[in-house]
Amino acid sequence: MTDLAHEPAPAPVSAGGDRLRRALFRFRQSRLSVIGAVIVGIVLFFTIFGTLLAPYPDQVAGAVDTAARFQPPSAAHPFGTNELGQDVLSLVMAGTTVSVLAGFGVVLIGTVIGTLVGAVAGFAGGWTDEALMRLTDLTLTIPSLILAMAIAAALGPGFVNMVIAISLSWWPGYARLVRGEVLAAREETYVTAARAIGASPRRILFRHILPNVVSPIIVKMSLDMGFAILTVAGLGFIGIGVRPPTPEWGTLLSLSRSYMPDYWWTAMAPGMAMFLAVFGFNLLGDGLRDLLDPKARR
Amino acid sequence: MPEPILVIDNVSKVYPGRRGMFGRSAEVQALKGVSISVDRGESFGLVGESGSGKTTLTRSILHLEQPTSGRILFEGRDLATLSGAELRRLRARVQIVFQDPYASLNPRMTVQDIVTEPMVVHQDVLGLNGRQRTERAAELLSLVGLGPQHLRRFPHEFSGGQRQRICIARALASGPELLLLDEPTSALDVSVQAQVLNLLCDLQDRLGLTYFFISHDLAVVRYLCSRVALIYRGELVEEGETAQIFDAPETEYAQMLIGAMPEVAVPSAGRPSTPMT
Amino acid sequence: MLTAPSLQMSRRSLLAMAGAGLATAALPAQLFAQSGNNILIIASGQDIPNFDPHTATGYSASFFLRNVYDPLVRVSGNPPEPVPGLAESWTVSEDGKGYTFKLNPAAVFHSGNPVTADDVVFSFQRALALAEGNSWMIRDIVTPEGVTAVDPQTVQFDLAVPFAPFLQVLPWIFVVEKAAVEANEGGDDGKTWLMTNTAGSGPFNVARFQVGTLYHLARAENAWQPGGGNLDGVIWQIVRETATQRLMLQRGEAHVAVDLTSEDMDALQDAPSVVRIIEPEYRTFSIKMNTEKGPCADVNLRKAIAWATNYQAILDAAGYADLMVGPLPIGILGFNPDLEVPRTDLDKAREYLAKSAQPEGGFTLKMVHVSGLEQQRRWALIMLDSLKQLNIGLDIQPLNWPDMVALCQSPETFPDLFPVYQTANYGDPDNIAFAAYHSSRNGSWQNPVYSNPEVDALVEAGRSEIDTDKRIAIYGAFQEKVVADAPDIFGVLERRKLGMRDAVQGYSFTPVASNAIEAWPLSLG
Amino acid sequence: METPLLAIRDLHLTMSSFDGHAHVLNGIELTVRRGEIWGLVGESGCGKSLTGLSISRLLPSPPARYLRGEIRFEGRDMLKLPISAVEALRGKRIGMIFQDPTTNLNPAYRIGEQLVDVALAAASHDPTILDCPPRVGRRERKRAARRLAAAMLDRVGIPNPEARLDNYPHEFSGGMRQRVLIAMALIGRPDLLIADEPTTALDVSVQAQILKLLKGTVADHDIGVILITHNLGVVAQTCTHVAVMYAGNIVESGPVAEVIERPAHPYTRALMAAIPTKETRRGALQGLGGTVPNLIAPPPGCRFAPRCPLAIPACTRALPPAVDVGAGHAAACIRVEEERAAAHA
Amino acid sequence: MLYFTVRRILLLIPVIIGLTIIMFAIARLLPGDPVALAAGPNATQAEIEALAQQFGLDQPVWSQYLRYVGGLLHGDFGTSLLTRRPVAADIAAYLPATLELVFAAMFLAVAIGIPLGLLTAVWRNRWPDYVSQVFAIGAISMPRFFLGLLLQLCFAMWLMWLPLGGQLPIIMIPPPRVTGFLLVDSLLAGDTQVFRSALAHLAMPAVAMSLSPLATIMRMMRASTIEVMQQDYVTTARALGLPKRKILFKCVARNAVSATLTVIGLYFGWLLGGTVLVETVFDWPGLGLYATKAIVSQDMMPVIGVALVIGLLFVFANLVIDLLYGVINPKVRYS
Repeated sequence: MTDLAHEPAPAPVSAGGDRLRRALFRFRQSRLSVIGAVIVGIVLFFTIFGTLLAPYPDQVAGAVDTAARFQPPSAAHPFGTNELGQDVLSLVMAGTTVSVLAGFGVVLIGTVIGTLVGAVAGFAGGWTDEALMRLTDLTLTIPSLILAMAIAAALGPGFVNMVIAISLSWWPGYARLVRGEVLAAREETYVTAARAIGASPRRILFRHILPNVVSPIIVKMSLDMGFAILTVAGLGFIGIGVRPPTPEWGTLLSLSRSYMPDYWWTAMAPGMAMFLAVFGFNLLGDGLRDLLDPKARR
Repeated sequence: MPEPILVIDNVSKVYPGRRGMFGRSAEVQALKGVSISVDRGESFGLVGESGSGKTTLTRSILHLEQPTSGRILFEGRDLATLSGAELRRLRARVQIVFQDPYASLNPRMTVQDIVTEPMVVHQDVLGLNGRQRTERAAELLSLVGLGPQHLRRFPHEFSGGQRQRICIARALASGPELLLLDEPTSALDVSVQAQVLNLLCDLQDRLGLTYFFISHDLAVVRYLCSRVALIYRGELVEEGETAQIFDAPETEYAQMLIGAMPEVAVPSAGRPSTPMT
Repeated sequence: MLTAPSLQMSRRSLLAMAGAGLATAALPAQLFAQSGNNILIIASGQDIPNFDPHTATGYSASFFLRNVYDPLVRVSGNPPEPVPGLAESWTVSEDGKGYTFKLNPAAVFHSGNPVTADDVVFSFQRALALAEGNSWMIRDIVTPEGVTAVDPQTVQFDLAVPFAPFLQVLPWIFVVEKAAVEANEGGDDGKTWLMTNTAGSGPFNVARFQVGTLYHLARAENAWQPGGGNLDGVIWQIVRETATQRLMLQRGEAHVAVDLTSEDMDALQDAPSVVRIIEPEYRTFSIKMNTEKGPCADVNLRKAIAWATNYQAILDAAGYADLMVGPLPIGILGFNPDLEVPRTDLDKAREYLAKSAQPEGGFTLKMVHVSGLEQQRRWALIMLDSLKQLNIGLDIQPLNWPDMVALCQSPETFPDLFPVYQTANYGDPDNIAFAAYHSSRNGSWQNPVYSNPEVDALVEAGRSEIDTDKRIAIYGAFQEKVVADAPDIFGVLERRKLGMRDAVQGYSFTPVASNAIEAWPLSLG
Repeated sequence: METPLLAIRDLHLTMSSFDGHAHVLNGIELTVRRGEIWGLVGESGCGKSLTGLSISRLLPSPPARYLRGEIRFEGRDMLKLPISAVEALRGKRIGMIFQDPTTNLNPAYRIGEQLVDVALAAASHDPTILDCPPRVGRRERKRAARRLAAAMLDRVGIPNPEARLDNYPHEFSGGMRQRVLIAMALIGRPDLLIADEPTTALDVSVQAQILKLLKGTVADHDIGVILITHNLGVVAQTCTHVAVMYAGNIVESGPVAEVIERPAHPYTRALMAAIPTKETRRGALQGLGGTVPNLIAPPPGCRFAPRCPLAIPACTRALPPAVDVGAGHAAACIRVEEERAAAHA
Repeated sequence: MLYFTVRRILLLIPVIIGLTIIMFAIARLLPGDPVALAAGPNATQAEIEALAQQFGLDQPVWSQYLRYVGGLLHGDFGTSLLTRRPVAADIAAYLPATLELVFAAMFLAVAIGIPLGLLTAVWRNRWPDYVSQVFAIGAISMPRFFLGLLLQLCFAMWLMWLPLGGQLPIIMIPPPRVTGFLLVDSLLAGDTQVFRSALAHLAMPAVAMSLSPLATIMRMMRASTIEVMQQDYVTTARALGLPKRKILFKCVARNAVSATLTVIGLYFGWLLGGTVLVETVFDWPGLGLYATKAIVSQDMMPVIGVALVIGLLFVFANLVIDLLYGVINPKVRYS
């Protein structure tokens, strides 16, 4: 035999590091993704430090200054003050923590439940699949915002309750995604190969199928972050969100509605913060999708 | 006369119609009473065009699918009657190499993980510890013309031919008797195909394997196999010694098929005359 | 119901108006002016889901009933006084238990039938039997047997107990046409039928309505009431956002806005053609404390909290309002303006805290409020801020109103702090005193836990005493006692804030149910 | 001498990617005359399909960039013509057939409609193909186009063509679909037909029929054909001429019989040795060692040199020119001359 | 085809049952006492109990449930505790407004999104494409209620071009109710003034609702157009000299639209359920506002009713989309 180890190779490829380098290059190529990453970076920064850095930390905790009500934007209050004289900038900065953590909580819980349901349904097939998917379809059929509102109203306001309420309407998307991916992966030749070897179903699921489903899940999570933040804000806007004095963007916006158009600044800051955060996550999610899930590239 | 290692006895397979969005499709008869006997140590070729039932038969031999009727015997034992544990042991002795080397390797596993997986799965039979498995994986890789330096790499870093070698190494890892080769070279370029075919010949000589070779490429089958069966629309139409079938096909279908083979030789009769002006 | 010709009429003229130079956004008021058809548009946030005068509640229903139905007596003026309604005159017996009403012979129902004493008796008996809506005002005071028709024009009441404010509650018991209700009795005393149909004698009747959107009342053809303005109709339009109400008022899309906030009033300050009506009213806003269970059962802690409260912030947040002085609304009969009540004084608050079980603070109290009620949310935040000075934490929980009501059922479930509005449905101190401080009301949201036998005795004495001077003395003592017990943080009396177009004429303010506007006297100019 | 149908001269093409510019076509020379069927053969990535697509200017630019050379179709340089002029040639003068008949027909339309569209497009340049008087109404033209479509289906051997016009592509078998595609490519009466792996996706038995059909078409219409394939067997059975490509170069070309019976270039020889024939002994098949060169940084000189068993240092100095080895047979290898000299000696 | 349709319609039955079970389960989670609220602030305990009895709320859940489902068979969606009005009548009153809004939003999204998606795909990687991509992600990221507020602020409060909210100026007598859709009914009645005014009222909420689906449809259309343009049959069409315009509008658009269709179906459901926020902002007298009020006051019957109706509409819309899909994509129909 001739030199078998050196037969045609597609391109000189060194190792995994190269793939990462290419991926980063491609990511950097897409200017929008980079902008998204920067925005998300800022948002995450405020998620962690927002409350600490707020110029009026007392007011974040609920302190009021009724002598300074409805002051227009100024050096002391870049986004003005609200109906209780609280600094809008401080509330919005601190609100980042609430909104982003709630969004993340929703996505995380939704992912865990959905992945579990979808993986079991897709892998078990038959009766289990049928039952789980009917439940999923059913949950998808109920308008999610109304479902979340009803559950939130039932549980009462509060951060945790809100996250639970939205999560309970959030998982079916993941269940469908994961089931679809599992079904597709199940048909992959390497899975057939594993079955031919005699690998156990457990091994096939955890070693061969799930690792290959991770990318689309991560992509969906990153794309969903924005929507989760929007839903959280929507619930707050309706008035069934967090409990005071917790500052939350949707609630802040909802309160400021009554003061339009005269005290418009009370609405602008939370609204823009919401928009920018979601915008950042969506840009980043788009970039990640192009990177991790080329199949779904748009 | 050696005993047959694999006997396919009057196997039929019917797929029920599937309920689609706009109604039910008709049922499909994929195999109709196919009987084949493969002797130990031989290369048996199964030739058929698309939709002939080759794949269904392969999957049935691997017990990935159950035939509607008929029996499949490995070393005289009916697969359908085997217990789960016996079946698992059987899997160590019958292995397969798939057509598409790009799809048949898990992209998230290293070559080492891939090649040692059968040893892990059949730990109870093979009884190898971690270090032994790695050593054996390295041996297998060099057996198929790769080296231990490739153990830590991922499938995407290899070319098609190299991947097919990895697939062969994996198939050999559990020490099988019978290797099902499901069009192992049809996705490869001619020059690479030649290398893989040579490797297969070499391995059979060295390890005394039995090949069940499935292909639509008559030239490759002729080259590799001692006996051939032709399958058409789920039915076996002709079976016999390779040379005999290729030289004097009996059935019309076989004649047509062999006649249609594009040989790399200028057809003497139809040699084109000088261009018309 | 409106008769066909007049409906036709108004419809045609409306269409004509609509045709007049509509670009994209219609500005109705201007159109009305052009048409010469006088329809008053009132923007309100509250729907009118139920037309039944004996079961409906809410100020929107009050508006509807005051215009579509007639009571025996109406209320008018500031301070509010009883004025003739269906009854043109009345007499009261010496012991204060016997009332005789003479009906106005001109009074007719929309059906054209005259209003008789039988209809009045039927209406009171129906209200008592259904025991819904406003009937609680006369419960245990009027009995079904105590109302009798002396003759078709005379109704006689024999009260079970003497009840000083009797004439004050009568405006809220409306008279239905007996024959019409009995014809549509439907197995439930006509409740289903009256929900969307009317059988009244008021100056207006329903022309059309769209639940959740608008209620159009048109002047009754046979309106018999004396006087009256030039209105052809009234539209009650549901506008949920107060800012929207205000904008509509500014743009002339509504003539009256009834739910305006202080911020809206500020914004309207220089608005052309808009009149702001900001008047004190008998509506208290205070925070009740759990006097029975938990830390607030300690009167010293209650006083510490009351003295620590930032009253200025409360006043700021409330906007057009006055700080309460004790439990009774300012200006009501018996109100004592010189009562000494807690005002922000941290030293004094710490003094009281030192006397309490936990002099260092370091614990957390629970406060609930109605979710979505902005004013209550503000209060909760102000209390959070105030209590921080005493090293006391505050856990704020917004709840739906039903959940709030549920909490009131026992002292165990009742939170430490509970903000609540109380409206005087009738202009008498008994209204607040009895509902909010009498122990028989324990378990209800108006007085969930507070109970003091001495206070009970004073309340009871006050409502059965007829002599005004004696009543003033009784309520004076009542106020002293309540302030000493400090069951509430006395908050503010929010002034009534109405916005009106200057085209509306003939309006005069009455501090009772002033958002349930009586349209009959009004004119559009 | 008459103008050849197609003359590609010194064509250089680069494709840019993340890694850089790949020099994918490296001086292609090809002349096709009427009546000739040229087999363009080589392994994956050798540039044979790119050559085919270049003729009709179907490569998107970027990433494709033509550095040098010309593609003369009946004397006109396709690379210099405005793209609209090239588009006017497509389907009328130059027809194309692609590999996968399943994906090359639009699944949403009946095949009749697709054929009619092509016919009408072609008729807008050459009204004679419709065989109806000029200046007739739209509907009339459409009807004529439909008649033509049915006739074409009949010609490519589809039974009951009238009725089949109303079928959707998925109602045909693979071989039938490829026939439809051939009909579609021929409906505008092209002078040059480029068939890019037209039988690769088909079964052997169907492949033979399709190839026969192609051959018949050339004989009937006196057109030129470029048949792109990786299968030397197909070339041997079908073509009059063959060009063997390796890494962007045509390494050997000439009449089929010449090249197959006397392969001159070491690559052609290696390729033929890798194909099992009736005579090949078990285990005697010869693979080709080494790797396909990286086209971004191709090896100097002959691109096959690193894998060539006959390579000498001189091979890496310059790209070897095509050497005529007789009977229109040329090979781009400096060792060929030596060999011939040795043979004569 | 008929078999398929009938089967899908029969499948609605388990959906109804499942929906009602889930919503009933949530209703049981509710703390507090909705009956007490409904009875009014001055009701006695006995009155509350009488009311509970009247509504059957004193009975065990399963019996309440059976009663409810029994009522559904007669088109009875129960009675609102708060307003004492039959839920079915309320839904009938509010549904057309919501549907009108949803259809208007969907119309905008499809009418603008599909051509824009097609165009950006053609202009791929040129500046109009980049601009519209940024616009699309921005539009998806924009909270509908914030957008609604901004529109109100700009067009109703500052510029005063459009009305603030509602469906029609109140002095306008709505046309006789035929379809329930104001736009349609006013045209039927030949009343152009009402029509124009209704359109003016519809403009802002419809735009606020449509932006996100518009962007999604545009992106989806762009993606599937690009995907289709890379299909072999498009290369064939180009190679065979079909005119560019024909390729784009015939080969590409049809196949791309069929891929986009599924998104449209999903979005229809999303819009139906998502009217809540926009209706709140614009005081639009529709189901969302109705449901919100009911949820806030824990009046479960309307909530269950609304969820049921929207769920069924959603399922129905998807059925229609599936059928349409079969029409556009013949392969689905036959295989």
